[in-house]
Amino acid sequence: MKLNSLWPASGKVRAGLIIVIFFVLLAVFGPMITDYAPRATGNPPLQPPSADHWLGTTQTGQDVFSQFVHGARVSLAVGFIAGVLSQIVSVLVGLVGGYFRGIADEMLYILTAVFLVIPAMPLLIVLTGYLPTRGMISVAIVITITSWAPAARVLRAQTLSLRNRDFVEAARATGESRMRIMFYEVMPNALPVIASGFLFSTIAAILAEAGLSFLGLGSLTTVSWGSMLYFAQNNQALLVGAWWWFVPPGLAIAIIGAGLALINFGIDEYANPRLRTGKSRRKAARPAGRGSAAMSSTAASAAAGAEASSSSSGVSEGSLGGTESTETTDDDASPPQIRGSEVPGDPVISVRDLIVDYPTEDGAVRAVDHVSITLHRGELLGLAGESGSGKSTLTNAITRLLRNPAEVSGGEITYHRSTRTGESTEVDLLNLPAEELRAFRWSELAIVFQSAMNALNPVLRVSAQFDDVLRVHRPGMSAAGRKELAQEMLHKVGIDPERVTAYPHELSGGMKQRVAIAIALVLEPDVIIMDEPTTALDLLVQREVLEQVMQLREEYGFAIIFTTHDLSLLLEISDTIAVMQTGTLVEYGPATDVYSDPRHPYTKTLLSSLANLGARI
Amino acid sequence: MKFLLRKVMLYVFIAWAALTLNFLIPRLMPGDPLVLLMERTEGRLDPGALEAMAEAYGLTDAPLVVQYWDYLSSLVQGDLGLSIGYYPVPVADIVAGAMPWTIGLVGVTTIISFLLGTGLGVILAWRRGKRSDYVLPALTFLNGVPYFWMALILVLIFSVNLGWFPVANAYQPILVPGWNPEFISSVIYHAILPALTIVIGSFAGWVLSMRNMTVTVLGEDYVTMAEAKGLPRRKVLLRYGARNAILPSITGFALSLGAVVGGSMLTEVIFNYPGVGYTLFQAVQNQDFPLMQGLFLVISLAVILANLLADIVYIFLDPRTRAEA
Amino acid sequence: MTTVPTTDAQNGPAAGAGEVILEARDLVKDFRGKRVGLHRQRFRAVDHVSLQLRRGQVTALVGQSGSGKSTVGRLLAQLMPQTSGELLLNGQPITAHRGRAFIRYTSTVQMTLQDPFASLNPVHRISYILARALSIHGHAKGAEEIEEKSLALLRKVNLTPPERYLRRFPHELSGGERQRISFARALAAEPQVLLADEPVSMLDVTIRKEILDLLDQLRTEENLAVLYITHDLGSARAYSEETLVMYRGEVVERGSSADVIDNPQHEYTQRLLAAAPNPRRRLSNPGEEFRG
Amino acid sequence: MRTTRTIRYTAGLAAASLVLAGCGGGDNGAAGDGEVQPLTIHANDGNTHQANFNPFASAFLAGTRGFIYEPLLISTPMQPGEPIPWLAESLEWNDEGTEVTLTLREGVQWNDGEDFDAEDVAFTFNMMIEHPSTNLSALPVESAEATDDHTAVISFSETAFADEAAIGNTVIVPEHIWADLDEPTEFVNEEDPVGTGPFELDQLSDQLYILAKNEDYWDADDIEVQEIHYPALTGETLTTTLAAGDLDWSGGFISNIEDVFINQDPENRHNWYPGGGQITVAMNHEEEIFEDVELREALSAGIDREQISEVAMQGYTPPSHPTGLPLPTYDDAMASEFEELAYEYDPDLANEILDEAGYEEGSDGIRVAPDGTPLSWELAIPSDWPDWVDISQLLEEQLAEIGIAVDPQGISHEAYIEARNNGNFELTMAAIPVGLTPYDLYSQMMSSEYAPDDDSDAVNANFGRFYSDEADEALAQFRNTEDDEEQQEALEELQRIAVEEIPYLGLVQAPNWFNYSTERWEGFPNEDDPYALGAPFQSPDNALTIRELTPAE
Repeated sequence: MKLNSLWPASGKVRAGLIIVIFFVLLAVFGPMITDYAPRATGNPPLQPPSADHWLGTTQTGQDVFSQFVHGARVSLAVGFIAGVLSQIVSVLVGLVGGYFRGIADEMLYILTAVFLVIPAMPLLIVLTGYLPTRGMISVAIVITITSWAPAARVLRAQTLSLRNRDFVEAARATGESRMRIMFYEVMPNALPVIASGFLFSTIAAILAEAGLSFLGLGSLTTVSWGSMLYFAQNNQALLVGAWWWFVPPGLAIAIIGAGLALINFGIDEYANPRLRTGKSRRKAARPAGRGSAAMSSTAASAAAGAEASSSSSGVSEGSLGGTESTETTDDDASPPQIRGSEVPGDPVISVRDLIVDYPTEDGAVRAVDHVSITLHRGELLGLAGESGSGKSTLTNAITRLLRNPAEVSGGEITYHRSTRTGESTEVDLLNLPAEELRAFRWSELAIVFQSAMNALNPVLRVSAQFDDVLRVHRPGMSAAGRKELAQEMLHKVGIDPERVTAYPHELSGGMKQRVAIAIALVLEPDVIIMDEPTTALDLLVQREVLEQVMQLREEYGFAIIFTTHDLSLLLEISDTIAVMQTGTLVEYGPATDVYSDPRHPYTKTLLSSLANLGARI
Repeated sequence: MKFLLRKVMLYVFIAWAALTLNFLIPRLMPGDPLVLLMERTEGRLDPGALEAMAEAYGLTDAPLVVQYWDYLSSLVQGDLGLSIGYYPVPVADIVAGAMPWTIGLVGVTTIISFLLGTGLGVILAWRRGKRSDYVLPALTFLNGVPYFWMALILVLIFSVNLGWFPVANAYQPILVPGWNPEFISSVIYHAILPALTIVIGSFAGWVLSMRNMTVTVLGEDYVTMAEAKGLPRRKVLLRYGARNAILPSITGFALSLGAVVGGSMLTEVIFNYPGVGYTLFQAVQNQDFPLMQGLFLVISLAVILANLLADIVYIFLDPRTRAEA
Repeated sequence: MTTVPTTDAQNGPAAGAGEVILEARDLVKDFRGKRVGLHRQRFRAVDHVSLQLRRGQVTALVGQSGSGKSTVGRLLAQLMPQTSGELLLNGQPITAHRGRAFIRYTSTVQMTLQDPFASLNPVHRISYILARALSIHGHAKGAEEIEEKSLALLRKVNLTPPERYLRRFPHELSGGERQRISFARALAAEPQVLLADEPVSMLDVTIRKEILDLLDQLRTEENLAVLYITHDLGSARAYSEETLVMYRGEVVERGSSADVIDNPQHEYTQRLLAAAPNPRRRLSNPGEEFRG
Repeated sequence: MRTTRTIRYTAGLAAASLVLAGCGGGDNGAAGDGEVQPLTIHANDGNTHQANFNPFASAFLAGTRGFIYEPLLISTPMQPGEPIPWLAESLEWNDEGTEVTLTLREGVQWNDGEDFDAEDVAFTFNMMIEHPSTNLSALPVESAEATDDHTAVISFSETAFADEAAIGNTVIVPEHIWADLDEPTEFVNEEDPVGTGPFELDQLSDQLYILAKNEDYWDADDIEVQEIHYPALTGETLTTTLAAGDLDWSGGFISNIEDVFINQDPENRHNWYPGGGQITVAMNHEEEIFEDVELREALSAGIDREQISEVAMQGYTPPSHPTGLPLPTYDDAMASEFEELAYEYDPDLANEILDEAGYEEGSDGIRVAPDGTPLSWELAIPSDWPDWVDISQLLEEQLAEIGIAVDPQGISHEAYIEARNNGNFELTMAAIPVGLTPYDLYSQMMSSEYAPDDDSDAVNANFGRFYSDEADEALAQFRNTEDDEEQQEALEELQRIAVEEIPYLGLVQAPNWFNYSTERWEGFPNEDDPYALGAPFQSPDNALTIRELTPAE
């Protein structure tokens, strides 16, 4: 929530602010520097711009520049007043409806829907048509009537999502009153939405005022940009080529609209960091490797809510790594404990001295630091580590799914492809050309993502998500063949094959994870990366899924890299364990050895913590 | 189907609200349309005739409920009263003459700009961080340009200076409307510039919202999974990214359609296009309240209907809402 | 209500040394479910749950997600009305969902929530959060006293030096630190009962112990009755005297923690224990790799 | 892909057809092959036509009166006092002026083949009694009957000499059609309207309607125009169409008419804007302060009408004449003593008058009346009338020079009418229509006929509420005589009152907007031959004009 300084970082917001400030200054001080009264006639008519008349004169010899700056006052004032009024209405409607729910909300929701759907401009025209006087304020009020609804709807949605957030519940538990919760807890978090709504209404109001005046529905005795355009149009300025008369006001409306929209853009990006572009994006980049399992659920809810406040959790991840280390036992000094692997079989993936960096403004953050591991055929490699240890970055590097701006700055990842003759060729994964990478993916290395609810496309049937893979990697297969295979795979993971036509939301969490596993298996890859595949599941379901995985591994013989923060789980199931802490591999060796004889202090701490918490270690 | 039913109920309610609003506005707002009628007839109406006319406009001293009932029952018969400005032409006739033009113009341009805008939005989202991001400020600018000003500029360039397109009418006035190639081509030719205005004025909004939605969706796990599946980029983008991103866009249709209709009304004024926008404008200028209200009602109902259609499309695109049924 | 197997007397463990502060009798909570035809299905989240929270004692409420354990917590905190059943505070039946009665209730019963990242409002500084909690319950007036008491609260939850934390925003703190702030906020009311809803489930393993130790420390120092809601049987065993196991809204097993976990009677508890990761399992059968 | 190609193809086709049409337009002027070109008219703004050929409706399409339905005798302000026989050959008054006997033209037929006779005339007048909304000139009709096929007698409830022109201008509708109507004013009459006129409806679409010559017209030989086209044009498109030379005859305000229209073909393109009423500032004479004629004088002297004419009206229309008579329309009625008179802009004189009358300047530069009322008034005008907005701004500037503050307030048209009609104003602007005779004009300026009564405060003319016994007497004198000289005497008395009492502050004449091109048709009225008002919406003058048109040489 904190702005580092008053001057925003985003170039867009800067540009927008400059535009708005320029026009505000123009409106405030402009009239002082003009030599002519805005409606004073008597100058030579229809003069093009000159030193005397910066923007020329009108048909009746009025000074266009003077009208322009005076018009800026009216347009901005109407925009501002309507913006404020409509935000007041929408805050009341949105907050009250969203917070209290129930019958009041239903009524307000329907009211909002009515004003949302009924087209604003015709309503505006009809309302204005009946207005006896058309002063600035009454026009602004009428514009408010037609423009509050969109913001109210967004605000209601925002309030709905905020009221279920824990801090609201916590505030209630503390004993805060409803009013106080609404206006001190919920509303500040909705500020970006309100600000965005304000800008939106302001743009709408400026446009509406201009449109109304242009139609002759405004007050023509008031000089505004719209009435300038009205007179220009009425006097055939277009036909006599008096561009100086109608270009400036229209352009100004467009530019100020763009200015406000740019600021709005900034707010959107602030609320939803994914939208950032160029510089502001790089700046916002944070070491995702430090993003942790524990964190990701907040991040996910943040993305789902797409609200501003959630970005705070984004910000926090960067700072968190720093402070967190004060709590964890910091044993950087201890050397990594690497034990030889006793796993039989040929290597299938070997990582050598891998380095992954996240460039930030304060220099690169090293998310993975000289990590070397080897995965053998059929091996289950457990990758353990807490939030920010770099384990996800490591697997993402292997799967070539690192997102900008993370980059591999050193080391190599080799895939050992077995050929038919039983020999093995080495594939440099990091430098695999795009087409070969595409072919390599899924057929040789598949992934099971942490949260299957998010990993399955919600709008496609399960069958279609099998099909995608098969069409690309088994182009010769018939549709019937594909369906049969998909059903067979579902059967293998213990799901009724008939469910192949189901949509993801029709399946339970455990079933979705099984489906994800089935999809991962469909091409019988050599390696499956399982990124916290069971974390989101309940204990009993987790156990079932794990059993399923183990069975399938026996059947197919694929190798697994299994990442989790649950060390006790790894100790139980994996052949080899790699423990990571802040980007480095601190302990690596056979699971039984690591369990019975942890050597690195960090591993020891982890194990003792588990014991203390009552786990059966 | 329950979901659909609920939507239909909501829109029926909204339509009812629009009807009622239309009934209430003239009664709640200050002013008396009869004064204008008097003026228009230069005061030669005798009190009896005036009273009869007031009754025809539904402006009686009867209790509001009775007026409301009369209003609804005449609406059911398609009776929107008589226009003041074109007295005694029935409002319904005028509206019926204007509607096809606007529905044609706005309908076609909305579809074009929606397709163009969402397509471009998806492309921009895919190319995020590339040089194409620099288009965004330009689009933001376009999004802020008032329709009527855009129309003026287009008229200035293409009609006044270059003389490529006509500045007015929906077809060559000399032609008799009919389904013949000459007439149809004339209609299309006359619609190009207004359509261009509406497309330019509205597509930027679609681009921006679609880009934002797609960018957000592209960060979802299922997109990453699609990429990990080794699917071609195009497929990842369309089947996984755009397919999901378009859903909120369709919901946002309500917001945008109203704005497009509003903008196109001004466009019609500039191009003297004989649609509802221009007719409404003239009604306002003539203080032709019955016509104003009739048009407002019809426009509202059309937009409400379009929204309902959008919601139905949404149901087809999003299996999750279907399941709620 | 099904019979609840207990390893001890029907009414709680022998260890029930402290007096009962908060008691729930036959709590039932129904939620409105999907509408089917004209009838709206009701979903029973909490099904006749009774429990007693005693001064100076930690009671663990264990269950998987959806078992209704968090709903019980919220019912006890009076954040939502129960469908039926009774709450007794110090032996007196009480209903206080809103208004002053609710505020009075919260000065006795406080609750902390699971997600430390979400339970502190990101727009407020720690000082504001604590100051509000203090002034709502009237335990401090005036800026100086508030600051003083806030610092004391921070010290109580072992955030030292407290001055370092007061001016910060939640997002500048780690998860563990935030959970401590949540405790501090709860303590500001000087409550007798603390309902801790999954206080460590979202924290890293190494931090969990510290937080649970803090909870234990507070229990002794402040003589609190603590309800420890968790899905983790292990930590319930380690940190509570009494454990209740919930399954589908019902308490299926209750008794002293050691008994419940070391010698589970109910089939569900047994399954839960069996499902927990257990490296020892494979040590005991070194020949056999993990199998279903 | 396919769509793009289709569009390009059709666009090309359309462009080609346009070019062809353009070539055709070029040929129009030559009219070489002997075929008569249609006459293209623009009369009313609107981008679509709403079918309406009811001559009693307020929004009938141009041509309904004059071309389809015809009057009995034509009176035009350009030829006052000389009604031109039309459907009636003569009109005779009884001595009291309460009865007229109309002798009708023989051999006239409705365009559906029925004969036109005195029953139709009697029906039309009787309809006015039954349906007052068809009584467009508020004639005091008492009864009407056909005494034989070609004679109709109309009686009035009061002396109606002054209504002679209005009686003559009444258009006659066929009884055999209109008798069946319940509410004649709600009759849209869109299918083959049955009239006696020289034209009948040929075709109607929303952008164009065509009137074709009625070959059985009683005066068919004098009509050379075979077809009249009325394209739907708005203010904006009117300008471009005019510039393109596609209109032969048009009305309506055109900004920059010189550049847009005339200069492109000064030989053939002309405009003629004779006065058709005047635009005034109405002072509310019920307000005590305006009873002071010196204040009125000073106000009048403080207004620079030349500037208003030049700037706000773009020089299209000259300042008002102090008598209020639109010129040259009512040239003949002008008293010789006022012929040379003109308003003079003299702020010094105005200041002098005000100083002497005791209107002293306050500290803020605004004068205060002896009774302490500041001379500061709002000037309410309809906010969407741009020329009036311009005028009001000029007035504000000009009157500030003499210490009078005028604050223009743009209000809705409706609110304006309400305020104006009900007298809720101190100053407002009002137009005084030309009427059919100077009598109409003056009665709308100063007749006590237009006074608030018990029922209502509203008046629909003489908005300034200027009432004077002298004026009422003069108006009565005119009304009660058939004698031209006596009538002229009364008119001169009314002129004197207008000049001396200054009931209204005349600003500029309201022009009768008329632009024409002689490229294809000749014979339009003009300054040299002002036989009728030229605006194409002016009926029955249009019937006079159409008869004079001949194809250009």
